[in-house]
Amino acid sequence: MDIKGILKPLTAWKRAFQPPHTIEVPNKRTREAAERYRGFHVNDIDKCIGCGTCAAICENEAIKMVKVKDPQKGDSGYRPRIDYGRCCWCALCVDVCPTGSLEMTNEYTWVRESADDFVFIPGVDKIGHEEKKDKGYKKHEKLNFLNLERVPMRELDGKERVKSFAEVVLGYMEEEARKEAERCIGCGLCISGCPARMHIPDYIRAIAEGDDVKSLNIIYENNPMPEMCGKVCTRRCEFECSLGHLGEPVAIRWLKRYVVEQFDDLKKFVKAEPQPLNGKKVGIVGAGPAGLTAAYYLRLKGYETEIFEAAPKAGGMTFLGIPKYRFPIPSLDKQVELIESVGVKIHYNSPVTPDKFEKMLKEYDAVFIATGLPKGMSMRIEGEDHPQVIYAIDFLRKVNLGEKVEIGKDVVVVGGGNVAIDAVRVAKRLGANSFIAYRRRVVDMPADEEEIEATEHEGIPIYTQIIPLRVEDGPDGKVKLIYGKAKMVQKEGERRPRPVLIEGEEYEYVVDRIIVAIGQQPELSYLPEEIKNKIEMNRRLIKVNERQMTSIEKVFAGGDLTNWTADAISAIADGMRAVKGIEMFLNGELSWEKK
Amino acid sequence: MKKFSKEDREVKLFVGPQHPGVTGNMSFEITLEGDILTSVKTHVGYLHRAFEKLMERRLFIQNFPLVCRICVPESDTNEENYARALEELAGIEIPERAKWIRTLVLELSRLQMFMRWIGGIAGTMGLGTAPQWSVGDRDYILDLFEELTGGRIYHIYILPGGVRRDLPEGFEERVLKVMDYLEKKLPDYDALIFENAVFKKRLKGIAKIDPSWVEEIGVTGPVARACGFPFDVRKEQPYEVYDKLDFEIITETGCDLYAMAMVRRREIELSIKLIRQIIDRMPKGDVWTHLPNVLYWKIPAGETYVKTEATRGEFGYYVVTDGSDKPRRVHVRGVSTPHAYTLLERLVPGMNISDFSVAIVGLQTCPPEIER
Amino acid sequence: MWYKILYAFLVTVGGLAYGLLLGGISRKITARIHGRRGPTVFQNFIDLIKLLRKKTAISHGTMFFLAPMFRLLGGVGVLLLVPIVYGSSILSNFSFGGDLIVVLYFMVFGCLGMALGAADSGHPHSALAPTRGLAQMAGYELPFLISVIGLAIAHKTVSISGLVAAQQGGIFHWNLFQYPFLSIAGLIAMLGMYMAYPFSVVMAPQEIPVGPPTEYSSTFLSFMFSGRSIFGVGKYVLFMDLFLGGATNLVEAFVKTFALFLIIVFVTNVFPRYRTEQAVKFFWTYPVVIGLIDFIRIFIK
Amino acid sequence: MKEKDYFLDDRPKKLSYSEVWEKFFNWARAQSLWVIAYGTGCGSIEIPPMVTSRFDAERFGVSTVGTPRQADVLIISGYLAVKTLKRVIRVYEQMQSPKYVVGLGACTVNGGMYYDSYNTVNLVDLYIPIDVYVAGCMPRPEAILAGFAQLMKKIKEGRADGWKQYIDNLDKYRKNQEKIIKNWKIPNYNW
Amino acid sequence: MEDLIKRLESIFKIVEKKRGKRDNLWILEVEKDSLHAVLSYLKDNESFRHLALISCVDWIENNKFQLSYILWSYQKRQNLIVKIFIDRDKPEFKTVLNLFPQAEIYEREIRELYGVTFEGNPTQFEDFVLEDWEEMPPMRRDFDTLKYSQEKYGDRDSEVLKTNIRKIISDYTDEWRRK
Repeated sequence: MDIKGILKPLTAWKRAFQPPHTIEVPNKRTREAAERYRGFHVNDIDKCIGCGTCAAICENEAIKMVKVKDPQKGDSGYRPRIDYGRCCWCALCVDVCPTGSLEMTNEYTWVRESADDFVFIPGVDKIGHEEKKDKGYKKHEKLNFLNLERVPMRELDGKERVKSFAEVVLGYMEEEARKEAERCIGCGLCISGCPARMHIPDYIRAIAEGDDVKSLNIIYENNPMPEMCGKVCTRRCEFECSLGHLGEPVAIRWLKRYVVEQFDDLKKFVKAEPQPLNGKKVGIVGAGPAGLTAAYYLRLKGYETEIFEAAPKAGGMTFLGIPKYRFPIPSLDKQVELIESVGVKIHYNSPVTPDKFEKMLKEYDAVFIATGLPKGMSMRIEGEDHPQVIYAIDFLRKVNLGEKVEIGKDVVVVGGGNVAIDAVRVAKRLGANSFIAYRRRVVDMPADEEEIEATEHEGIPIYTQIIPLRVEDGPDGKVKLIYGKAKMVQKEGERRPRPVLIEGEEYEYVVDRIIVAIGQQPELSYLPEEIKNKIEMNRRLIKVNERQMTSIEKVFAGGDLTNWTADAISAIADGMRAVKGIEMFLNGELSWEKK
Repeated sequence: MKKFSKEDREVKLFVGPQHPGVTGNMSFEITLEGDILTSVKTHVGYLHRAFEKLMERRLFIQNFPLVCRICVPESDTNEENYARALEELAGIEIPERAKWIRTLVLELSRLQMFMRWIGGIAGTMGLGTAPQWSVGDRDYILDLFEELTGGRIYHIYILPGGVRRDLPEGFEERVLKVMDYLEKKLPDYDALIFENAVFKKRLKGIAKIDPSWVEEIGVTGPVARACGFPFDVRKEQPYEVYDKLDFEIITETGCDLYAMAMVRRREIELSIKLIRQIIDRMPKGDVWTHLPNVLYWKIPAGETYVKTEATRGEFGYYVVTDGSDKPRRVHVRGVSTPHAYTLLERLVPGMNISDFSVAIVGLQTCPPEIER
Repeated sequence: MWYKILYAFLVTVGGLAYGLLLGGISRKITARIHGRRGPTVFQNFIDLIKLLRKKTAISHGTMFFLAPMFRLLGGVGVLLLVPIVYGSSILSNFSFGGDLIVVLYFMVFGCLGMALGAADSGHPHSALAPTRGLAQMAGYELPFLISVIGLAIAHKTVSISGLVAAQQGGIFHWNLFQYPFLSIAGLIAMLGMYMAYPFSVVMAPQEIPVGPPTEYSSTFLSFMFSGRSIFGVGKYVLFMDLFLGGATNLVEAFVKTFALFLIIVFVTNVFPRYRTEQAVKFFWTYPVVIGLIDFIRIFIK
Repeated sequence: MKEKDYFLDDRPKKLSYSEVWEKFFNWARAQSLWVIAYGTGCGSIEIPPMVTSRFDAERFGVSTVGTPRQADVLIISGYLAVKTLKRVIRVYEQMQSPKYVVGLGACTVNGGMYYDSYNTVNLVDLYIPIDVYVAGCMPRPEAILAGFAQLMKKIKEGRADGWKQYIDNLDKYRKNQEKIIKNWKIPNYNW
Repeated sequence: MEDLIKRLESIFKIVEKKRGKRDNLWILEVEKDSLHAVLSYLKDNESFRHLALISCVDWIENNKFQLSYILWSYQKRQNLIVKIFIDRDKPEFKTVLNLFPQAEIYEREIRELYGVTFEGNPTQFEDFVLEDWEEMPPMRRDFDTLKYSQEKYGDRDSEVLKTNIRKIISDYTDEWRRK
């Protein structure tokens, strides 16, 4: 008999004299779960952008996006509604949230008597779990299902750049592009940023999957000048990118550029099959982005399109205004070639005169004017008509047309927009010690941050809070720019502080050239007097409706001529809208009477 | 006088699915002659959730909340297996520290499962104190899990590319504290359970396995090791960092339930030892490598079979991919499938009905993994 | 003696309350061994009240309904026949000359009723339990009978009051010290009688769901429940009278029965259960052999 | 011979008690909840911790019993496979009134993560009435205890009448059940 | 291991051999008629005595079922996946029960979930996990489990839960679609 085995178990009685380790929940105390516990969701409703990534990763379809406010740019207005009859507390949604707004508390008790109660919108509905926001499962910077770091773009070194007009940005290699495209979560918020509503997530997905041709064709669905966009677009899509909230946005522009750069001969790969001509004719004035877009898509739809362009090349401001180190000529030619290949007729060196315009109105079923803003704005100060004061737009045009431009040693560029920076960088490349003088602070500059950075790399100083007062003759054939200092005054109800001149102080720059880059204005001299008087203007631009119709019958307008953003992608968007408008007009769905 | 035929003497009886002595929901159709069993038929399907079907229609990353529920009490083994299969197919290397943390989690998971099992086997024989102690003490391990992973039972902690979070501050000390506590408790368990005269009497000589069945049927884990077969996936085919740890395979030669119990009893000590080693040798560094975008993650076509040593034996995942973003087929090798069917059918004839549920718990059949 | 009936009623109610209380205390002590707090000591009362007003929507044979009554009757019978306080006119109950034999009969009666009811309930598991219960009864009855008959022969009486009277006069006159081996055999048999672990295979929820009362619920279960409590108290009193020298007042009775109760609790929490044949084998070897030592000694004397 | 199904043939009548007695018994019912030890899904993994020493549900009179006849509470711990549903209904109907059902976890509310599985039921309340739901996957033992506290409150207030609804709307429930369970005959290997 | 494959190739026709992505895994495809001989050879002569799993994969686009037999050799410490393809329209095969007793249950599972019958397996038509199943075998690729579930078990919220934010955004931004 196993005496030991019978007696030993009796030692278990010693446990009876030790205190019990029962946790007396819930009657005597409450027990808080661990700091990392995956409890109920909380959502910072203002931080959330409604990108729907949480709904996409939820394997249980527990998350439904519901509308809580009107959509805005970069915010769908939708917020996740969580069904706790589905949720499995895996917290994948927390880890994937691109803004970090969706989190979990460490609250775990939720008892209800009805099964319908287990649905709520975190952050909107109050169920009592919201107060303990500080503890629970939170996003961790180390683990992120999203790749927040952009693949860096290779660029020419600053010192190398200024020696020539070689392209500064080198473009992605294939591997880099795939890796960058991989990052996109496909939420589609970027579409709200893009004026042309390009199918951004789709073509990025195609790149990630290695299908460049598919990607190219998706791009060509609503942008006939992708390489231009890929190089010089103001990329408003990237500002809406949901990855940009915690990290760097997807390099949408560079990816588009990568795709188009893969193909030397676009005609082979772009599936552009124009429909047979339907007998309607559309005349277009100006072969800028808007004009080319309209011409291309109208031709694809079977309309005969003809463009009249004053310059020897198509491209408008993208040809004449953008420096070649940003957008080389061959890239432009490639795209124009494709546009011409579908049957668009472009008459180069044929500026439109009032007579010709009247003829066009008779000859064509519709006329689209997209002549842009070819004239520089004046500073409206004394001595501005000095011969050594030139407008940036004229300066750039001359450089791009290959004319010899004498600018001397020292050049000041007045202004803070992209044009100003283009001008100052071109001047630098022409061998001048150029610099920028701007009325406000650097942060207020409307130019792209990237461009401003580039000036730093290239050793171009930016002087700020400078208000030009007058221009005078200087010594040794130079010219003097007299200016005053400004102080920034924030006024009630204004978005940003405005510069106010500090009276009494006057300084001067003595330079060879003063380049004025404070804005542009349209040139409408080709319009007949009658039309010019009749056409409705919106300050200095032509007023159009959402179908790009002007107040003159049969005349549509678009591009910089009609919109204030004055960038290429908006022009393309105008072109696209005009296509739709013209098509509807020619089909009789739209008429000026009904307008 | 009328002679009773065999059929007349036999009684058909059913055990489960709702049966306090059986772990999980499965039912057995048993035939009795008096108190002696003559045959058994196992029925499962009460927990069938069609995991393998559901996984085929979810993204790779979305499968993780599913896989951890395949074997409910031991979720980490599933996660690790599936993650390792995907890493193998996609060619992902994970950081060294992540491997160590995974091993730590796996060992903690084995430890808690063994603790639960002690309660199971003793509770089946009516020793109510044992489950009260062991499940209560197991809860301290669950607390550790909660702190580390954010969940008590379903951790979803091991993902392809590493583990989800690094150890919280001071976690190592707390693990060691719990290990000290458990080590201090082990003699009490021995006195109450493993050296208990009644316990020994009930288990010795019951469910005697013929060692030749082990390879023939595909028996693995403690059941095989109780027959003197030194088979342990951790040694045979080391995964994560088991090749860097010092340990010996535990075997017993009794071939009966008591030998199985003693293997598991010694595995507890081994697990504690391994956890101490892991804490001791764990390197510093990253715990996570970036995956490709999980929402669109595609894995090239291929197939693989990976396995780990779960508490019950060889837990395998057969994963087939076809180059899309969802698995083509995931087939889970439930460890106890041969135990619950082929082995049990061979063991049962001649067994007393009172020993039946003890034998089921002793073989550690786990229905969720059999039927998925 | 109509007032005796009133007293008997009071004793029954008191016995029930005491039995339920002991059950509650047992649960509390068990909980402490488990390392937890446990329910209140009055938990069993609440359970009983709840069971009383549960609806029953099952019908079975007559025996099924009668079995709890048998059980209750057996319990009440034992309690009412055994003198609780020696010498008290009220609390010596219906004790009479040959009551030991009747008590032994009542003890079996309760179990048999149980077995009948369980067999009638038609549930295969509860049908399995009586075979085990009866087998185990056969197991523990042998040492118990050896012990009781040994005492009866030693003291030459078959009256419990007589046995108690014979043990009066100091602690060393108790049968526990007079005939220690008989007492040990009797107490081991008591473990079996109370179905304490390791002899609990009759009520093995893990091996066969629950055992005899599988099909019982609500009021029937509450009768069974109270029957068991009263039966338990009756048996404590009986063993107190047999081995611990009875009691001369109520306090002494409480203390002694509580001590017996503690023995049960002490053993029951730390052992798993034996199989039926192991239990029977155990009863027929160790307690029988131990009991026989004193039995032979009595004969030789 | 046609098998006699006692529940179906003799439909239980409604109980009627006087108010005071009802309150007293409700109090007793709330304090003594016997749970049938039937883990239908993965939620049963948290029931052992709940009834053992760390959380000790017996403090509230919650204890487990092995047979449906004696049980008051049925815990639907998570998903219900079709095969289990059949047994659960059987168990529920074997339980004696008054009886209560606690639904644990997301699966009982709206299918949980198995919402698209061909073998699990999505809405448990179509088949048996559920008194208290506890959210979680799985609910921690503390949450389950909170669920029991809520159930006790409900019983004490006399609102826990899921079993009465089941009797009143038996036809509705039966119709839903029959939509899924084609063969009511339970196979011979279990009841 | 290469030697083993060579020996096998000298006896049987190996349709395709492939090394797994780790060292101790080989994947062999053999012709379905020679499977039993291969398994028997591997079991008796090459110590592959542990059958870990029998699995089935539905290649619906090729109209084939793939049967995989996963073997393990304790001596060689090698995993071997032997696979065959059978016709999807005629899902029949012969059992390996005579070689591996536990194959019974794996084959029963495949029979139930894929509808592949195994000649010679006596218990294959018993229920494994399903009861009263009337549809097509559920693990086949053309069985739509979501549709089945919604039709049979319902849904508390019948709206389509996944919302396409991209569509919302383009609806909102498509100015020229506005009337």
